[in-house]
Amino acid sequence: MRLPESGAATAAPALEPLLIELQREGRGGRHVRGGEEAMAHIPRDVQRTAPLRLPELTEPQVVRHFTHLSELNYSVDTGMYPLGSCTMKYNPKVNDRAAALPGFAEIHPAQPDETIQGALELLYETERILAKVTGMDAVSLQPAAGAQAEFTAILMFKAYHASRGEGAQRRRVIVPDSAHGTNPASAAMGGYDVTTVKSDARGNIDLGALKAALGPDVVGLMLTNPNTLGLFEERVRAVCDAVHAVGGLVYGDGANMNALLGLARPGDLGLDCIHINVHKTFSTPHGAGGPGAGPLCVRSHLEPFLPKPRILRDADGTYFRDTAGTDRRDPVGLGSSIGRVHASSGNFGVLVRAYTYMRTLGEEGMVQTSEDAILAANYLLARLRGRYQVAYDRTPMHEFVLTAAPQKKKGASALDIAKALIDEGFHPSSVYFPLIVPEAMMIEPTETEPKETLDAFADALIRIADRVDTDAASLHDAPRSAPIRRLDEVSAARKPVLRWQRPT
Amino acid sequence: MRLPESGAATAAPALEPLLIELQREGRGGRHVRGGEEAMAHIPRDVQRTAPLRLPELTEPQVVRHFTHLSELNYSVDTGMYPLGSCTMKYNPKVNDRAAALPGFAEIHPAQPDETIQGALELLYETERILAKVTGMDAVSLQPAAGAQAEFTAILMFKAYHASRGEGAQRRRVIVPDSAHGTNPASAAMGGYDVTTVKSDARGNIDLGALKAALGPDVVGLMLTNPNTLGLFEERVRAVCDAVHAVGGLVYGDGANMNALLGLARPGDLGLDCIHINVHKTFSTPHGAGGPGAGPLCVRSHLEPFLPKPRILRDADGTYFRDTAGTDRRDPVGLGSSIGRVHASSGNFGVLVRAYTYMRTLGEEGMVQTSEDAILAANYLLARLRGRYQVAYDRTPMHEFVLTAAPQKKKGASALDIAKALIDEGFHPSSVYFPLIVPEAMMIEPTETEPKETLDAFADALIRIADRVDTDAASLHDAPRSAPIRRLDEVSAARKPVLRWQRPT
Amino acid sequence: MRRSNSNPYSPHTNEDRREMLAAIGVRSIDDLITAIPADARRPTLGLPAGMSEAEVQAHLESLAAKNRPASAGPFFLGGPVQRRYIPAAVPALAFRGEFLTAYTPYQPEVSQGTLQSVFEYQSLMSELLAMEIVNSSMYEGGSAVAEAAFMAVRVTGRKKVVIADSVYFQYRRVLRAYGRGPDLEIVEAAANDLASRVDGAACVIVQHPDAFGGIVDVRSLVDAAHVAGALLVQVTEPHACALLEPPGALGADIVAGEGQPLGIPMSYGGPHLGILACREALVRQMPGRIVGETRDVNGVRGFVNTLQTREQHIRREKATSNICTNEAIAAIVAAVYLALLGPEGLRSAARLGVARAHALAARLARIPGCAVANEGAYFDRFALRAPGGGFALGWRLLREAGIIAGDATLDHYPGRDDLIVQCTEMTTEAEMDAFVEAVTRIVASTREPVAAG
Amino acid sequence: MRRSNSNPYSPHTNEDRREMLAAIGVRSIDDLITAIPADARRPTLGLPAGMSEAEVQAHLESLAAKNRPASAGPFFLGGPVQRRYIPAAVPALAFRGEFLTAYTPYQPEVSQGTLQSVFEYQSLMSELLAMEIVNSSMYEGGSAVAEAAFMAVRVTGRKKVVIADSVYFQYRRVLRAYGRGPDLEIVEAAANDLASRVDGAACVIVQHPDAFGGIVDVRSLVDAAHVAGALLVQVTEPHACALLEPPGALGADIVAGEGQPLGIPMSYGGPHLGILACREALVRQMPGRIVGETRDVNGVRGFVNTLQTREQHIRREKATSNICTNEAIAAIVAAVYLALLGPEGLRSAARLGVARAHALAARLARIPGCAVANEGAYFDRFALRAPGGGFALGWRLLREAGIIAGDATLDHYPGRDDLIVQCTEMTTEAEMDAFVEAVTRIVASTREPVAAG
Ligand SMILES: Cc1ncc(COP(=O)(O)O)c(C=O)c1O
Ligand SMILES: Cc1ncc(COP(=O)(O)O)c(C=O)c1O
Repeated sequence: MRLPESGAATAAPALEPLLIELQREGRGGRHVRGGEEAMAHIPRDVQRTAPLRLPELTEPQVVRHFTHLSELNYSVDTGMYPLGSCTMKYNPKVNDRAAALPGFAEIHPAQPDETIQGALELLYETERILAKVTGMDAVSLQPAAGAQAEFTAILMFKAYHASRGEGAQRRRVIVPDSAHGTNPASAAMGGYDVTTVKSDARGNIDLGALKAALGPDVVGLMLTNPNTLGLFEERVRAVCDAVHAVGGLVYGDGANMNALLGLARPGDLGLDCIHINVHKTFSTPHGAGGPGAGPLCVRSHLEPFLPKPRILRDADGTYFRDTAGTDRRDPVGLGSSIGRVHASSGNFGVLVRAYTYMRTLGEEGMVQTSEDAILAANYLLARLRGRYQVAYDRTPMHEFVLTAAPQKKKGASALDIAKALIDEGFHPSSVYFPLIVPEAMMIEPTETEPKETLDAFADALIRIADRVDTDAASLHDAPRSAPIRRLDEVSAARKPVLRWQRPT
Repeated sequence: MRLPESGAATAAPALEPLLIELQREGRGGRHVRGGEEAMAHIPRDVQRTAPLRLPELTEPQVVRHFTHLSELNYSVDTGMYPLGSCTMKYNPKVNDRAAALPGFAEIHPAQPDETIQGALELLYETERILAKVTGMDAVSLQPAAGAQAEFTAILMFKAYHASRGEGAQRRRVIVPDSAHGTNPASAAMGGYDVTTVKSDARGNIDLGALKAALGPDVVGLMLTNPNTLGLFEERVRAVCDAVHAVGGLVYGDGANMNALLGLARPGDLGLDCIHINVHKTFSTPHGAGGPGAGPLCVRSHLEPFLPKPRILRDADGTYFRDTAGTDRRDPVGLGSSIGRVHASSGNFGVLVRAYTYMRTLGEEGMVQTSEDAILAANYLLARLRGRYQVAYDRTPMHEFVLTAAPQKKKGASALDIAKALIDEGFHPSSVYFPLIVPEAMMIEPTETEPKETLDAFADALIRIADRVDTDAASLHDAPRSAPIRRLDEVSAARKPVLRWQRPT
Repeated sequence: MRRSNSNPYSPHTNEDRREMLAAIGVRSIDDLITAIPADARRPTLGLPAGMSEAEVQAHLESLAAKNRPASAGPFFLGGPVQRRYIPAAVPALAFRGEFLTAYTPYQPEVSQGTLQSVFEYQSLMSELLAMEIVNSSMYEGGSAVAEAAFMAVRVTGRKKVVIADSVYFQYRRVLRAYGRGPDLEIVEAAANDLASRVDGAACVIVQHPDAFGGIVDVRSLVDAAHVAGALLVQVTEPHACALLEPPGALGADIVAGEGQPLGIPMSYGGPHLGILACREALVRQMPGRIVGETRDVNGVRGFVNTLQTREQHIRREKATSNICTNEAIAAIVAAVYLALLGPEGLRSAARLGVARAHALAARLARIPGCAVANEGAYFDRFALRAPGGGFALGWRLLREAGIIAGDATLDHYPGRDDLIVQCTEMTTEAEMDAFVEAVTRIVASTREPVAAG
Repeated sequence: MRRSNSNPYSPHTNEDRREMLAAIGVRSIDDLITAIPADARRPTLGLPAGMSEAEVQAHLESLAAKNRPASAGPFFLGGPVQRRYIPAAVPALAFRGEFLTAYTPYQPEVSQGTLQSVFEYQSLMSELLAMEIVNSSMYEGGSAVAEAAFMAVRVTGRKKVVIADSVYFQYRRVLRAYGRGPDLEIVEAAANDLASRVDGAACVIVQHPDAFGGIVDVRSLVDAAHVAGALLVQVTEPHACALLEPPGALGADIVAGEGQPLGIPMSYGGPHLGILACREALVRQMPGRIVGETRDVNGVRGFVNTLQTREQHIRREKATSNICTNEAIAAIVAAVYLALLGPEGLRSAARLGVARAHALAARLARIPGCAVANEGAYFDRFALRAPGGGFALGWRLLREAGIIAGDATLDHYPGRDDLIVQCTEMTTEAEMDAFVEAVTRIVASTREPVAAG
């Protein structure tokens, strides 16, 4: 419980002082001390002359400061997070404890293979499970997040086409208009042009428009299935066939895999590869924005281009990195591999959590996870359909998208509704995404919310809809129950203050 | 950040539902599973037939429930705790981490000595440090708290007097009227009568009254120094001499040792023994009420009566329990020892924390601790003296006692002022203790609060004093900013509801 | 020049200190401690110098490394202190700073987290024990048993306490020490002789399951006690209560025991959790804190410490006990543990201990010369009788196989030389294999001379 | 009959499921997934059955036990990933559930904890690096370097990137892979040849202290780069910046590096913390999230994600990067770490590494045939040259003495066979003694044949 008692003077009324407002010169703890003799070994002319004005605080002050700050956060540990596309499911504590074991937390990526057999076995098994879940043949655990997996795949597509002498010819990546922003951004980082294809009335890719966009210059298609409307691509195979017909490849954005565990394998649907956001599907904590991990699962024709090092298993059951993580066997070239996208082997600590979770679930648990995720979304939609307009009204998978366009006409935007949800005790849903839905409200309850919580959330949204009908303006100053009111984002961007200002 | 969204129906308006209000039959996690075959080994007629109606919840629900509850608490980690007599100093995190090391947390009290040499060494060293700090000769770490140490000492006094053939003769324990409630309660548990001696005008024991109370039937005196007024007993040696003169013993209540570290040793002042509240003086967390540890430090004439097992060091540097914790060498009798007051060797996990803290401080750090504790109390008193009446106005040690009697006349009691402090962002001070001060407000800032926090606290109390002068009644409905308003303690005691009521 | 603080948690700069001394109106700290006799002032303690956190952490790690934790090899100790599985969420929740660093909830408006959690502990434990009243904790099992006896003494006005010798030896020792206070007459007897000793007793104290894991007929003892006007105090264990008829259903008046198995680390015996429960009629004699439900001025449900007129801070020498600081955080740990496991999880943990104990016992009994010494049925531990005696066997198991075997009864039962072997859900097949293999080998080598003679 | 959930975190009872299906108006889940091609529906994955938490914990512990953690013996690896002391308060605070399980702070009203903490990270890092702008984190050092190069390419419109071969090999590898996207021309050269290769370059990338711990003259490279219209990207390490003139003072335009040493566990290389900083003028080309200060409608200070028009969710293919999920919690860890250590603590940690590296180097250099291979001054690591080569020496140190010695340069510098030995405040005297003793023994045995011939 937080009461503002620090006694520190703040530059402005504030929820909590800044560290520099709490510090005092001459204060400080004693976490590490010594080494005075070191300075004799550092040439005078390279020694620091710039002042090192880090705040000087005691541990008690630091503990209170960050404890206070933490209590200002909404989190999975404190409430439901209906964020569409984010799969904010519960993050099991045992996963965190496993990752913190000294045998995992205190090992260095450059250690010899024989000193990290347990880590290599865990990574190897993680790859195998992911391959089975996605129906792919090979996996790289290097990408630190979904977006990096997308970029990695784009680089692999480039290498693939180049290996077939079509490198120069293929310049365009096709992206549906419902795609997440990282898709076109990743394609652009790959040096490619982006062609956007519109969606049809049922929320699928417009197959006609796709075919029209296809040609010999196409690198491939970036497909999210279920897509960001929460809808399963009804002609997914036809879509993949069309792309393959022109020699293109199909990238799977796996952000929505939480709908498909044990229900469908992207590999069976014609995709050439797919990434997994383990920080969504496999329950690793979002960490207030990160870290995540974005394993990239590919079919065999793309395997030669995967990042190095790969993790392999010897006949005798020992595990090793095909380049010992150091490319010793091949110090300069990397064969057909695109190389490395991560200085180490990826976000190991996140993968330990995901592996723990996957072993906890097992096959049946995976199936139930997606079944319950779909069940929860469809139940919520059933409860809300009467009071909100559904963007594309067909059976969704694990999430669905409403449009607040009708409410907007009455004077309350999706943003107003989002802020009103805070006063109802809930984190807002995703809003204004996907871009193709005006006043979009994207809702993903996940499988870990009890029915009574789903009902409370539905009741809240319905109360808000009623308020919009009777007094839409009353939403404009929501939230009122949060620690702080709406913030001035415009001047934040116009006159950016990006670090604390010292009283000089 | 807590928003009440669980969706659970509560029997009454509530800050947080009860576990039974959150549960649903058929729910539950999978932390431990199996063993079905066991029931075949348990005779039918002794198997449980009574329903086992524990709530059925998922881990996510449990996590949110207790996270919400935790955020309703005030704590050292969230703010200053000016509780007199409680020494609510900062609890260093490294102490907790040390106690959680598997080498400490996963050892069993019945393990053979050779498998716990590190633990025995830590306990042995802890005893030695405490002996040096208190100026005593021997220590028992068995008592789980100060009160148990008091009772242990009373039992030892009994054994001591019996060993001198005076067991039957000595029936009375003398306790100053300023003493903490545990002192007379401990004496009574020892089967003794309690004689209360009043304090004099300077807040010392009234020496005349003491002498009048002394006699051949006296077991001893229980002395708190500095006493609960925060005042050092000015004639401590004369007091001890008087008790010794009639063959009595002087027990030291060491709750206030935070004032004496490196500044004075009770053993040098004439006391025969003293307990330490390590959960006060040596920074171990109070744990919302416990655990603590109450090491008992004694002079050599009391050593033979200390609880068993003792921890000893062999010539070869190995450590052992003189009875291997099992009295193997002496299975029935215990010599002159009073036996055990704890099934194991005391609150080891608490002692690990205290040892870590004492080694962190070292000799200089101990001295500075008490110096700063005394400095903080005297500074606060200097800031408040003008606006509040001081009970016994002489230089206090680490804490001081105000009386709100003047404010009471104006219509605001010490309790009202305490509750008003909550609205100012502070935990209240101790109130109505010691009993000899009307409307007592007992304030102990400890050494870990920054000056600016001490100033903010003084400012708050002064603002409250001003409010009392202008509008005392306005304090009656304080607190208003806490999670909940004043509670009806009378009906809680009249119609006790001591466990949840199941909807049957 | 800045002098860094020798207490690293002290926030004061030298300037702060100067300002504060000036405000007080003294020149130095010494002016504030003149009440201390001059010749006793500022003694040299002879302590080592302070350390940085990095240094002290390394030092503590080196001490911890000199201990052999249960996880380091086969482990069969148990009894009042048990190696149990602790779900990851237990420490993650119960040891949050807001719980761990809070004081006793004397100010309920800023302590609802503690108060509701402890209220839930009382409620959960009351369900498990089938007892009406549970207090908010005692120090540990031993003092809980002693305080239970004191309760009975106050209720009956009698000073005789009859206790079964199958109650944990440590508990009987604590009872004896506590008994020295009010000069209690303490009678130890075999469980089946208790009935004959009950005349004039304040209470009969029996443990079920007992120190050897044995199943005890509590009901008939309840009757015998009540006929004699004595109370029945049952010592028990929380996991056992999930599978065995609970004390309340057996007719116990008071229940005492150790709550450590409910998610609390063994930590060489403490801090643990003293469980104390009783029938509604005895609540005013209950020692320790009790949390009750109430409402605030707006009718909002809240919780407070209640029935405080039993306690030392109000009643002083007339209080029901001197206990003040208790084991509140351990009660919160137990509440989180029980909430996580639920009925099925708790039963499973209990069942796994029982199943493994019986599986292991069966394998050991097949070793020539070895036998289970329990007369009747047993729960999740048993007494192993082996050639050469349990004490010697335990000694060799450690030296020769690195196995921490059970507790040697010789230590507490002169003339009886068995090993008490405890199993829980943490006992693995590999541990049991190692144990059986080692006992087989050692017993064989012990028997040779016999065969020779 | 109750069927317990195969996903233990699922709250639904069968009755819940029935009610929900009924409300939806379907009979079963299968009615909700008809869009999936029938022949692809419900495949068998071939995964093992689920486990209880106790089982999975035991399984993970068994895997962890197959690794050799740094704490288990002498350890001298380092470079981008370092064994550093982590104060106990760091995980206790940064991993509180409210931080760890929060989402990206897109809703500032309920995310002030995250936003202020990240703002403080930006501020602390800006002080340490003496750079005006620090973003809220990149994935790790390698991609931070690559994104720095991309920034320079966007700023200058040039596609040539010159990088010193004394930059960590892994970083150069990541840059090469990233460079395949925009088809960058990447030129690797020795630090002292860089100036001659700068023509037409978007940036010069240099590391100080470099992969061998070497002190590099950054200032002159800044001048050379600026003369050629190129930007200077400095790769550096946070602890070094406490003692060495920081990048901002040396004139660097962009700074990239690894923040793991700031309280983040090594965890086999991730998750870590990519540091990316730049001069104010370049802020609109900065990738990733940036937190800024603002006010709410009542004038209360608050924080928000700002300058978002740089980001993919707004600008899509025109964004400065595709990064979305970043390493926010690692930034919060670093903020807590820096707040705890303060200037004196950070300097001490850095100094201890330097002091021990030089003490160890001096002792090793006394061993016949051994030498420090660094030409100039070095910081807290150095290149050890030994008879028989560093690779073979490292191999034998592990096999024969259980020592995890430094990184073998042979792996990244064909023809150069040294060991890069890193020291930090965690390096103990005992480790150094063991290292010197083992090297002495091994080198002696290596030299014998030589002596013989
Ligand atoms: C549909 C979709 N694609 C891609 C991403 C990017 O993944 P990450 O944030 O792990 O880089 C996300 C997550 O925000 C997403 O929702
Ligand atoms: C003066 C005094 N004596 C004795 C005690 C009792 O100590 P404990 O609570 O550790 O049993 C206390 C603590 O409340 C106290 O303040």
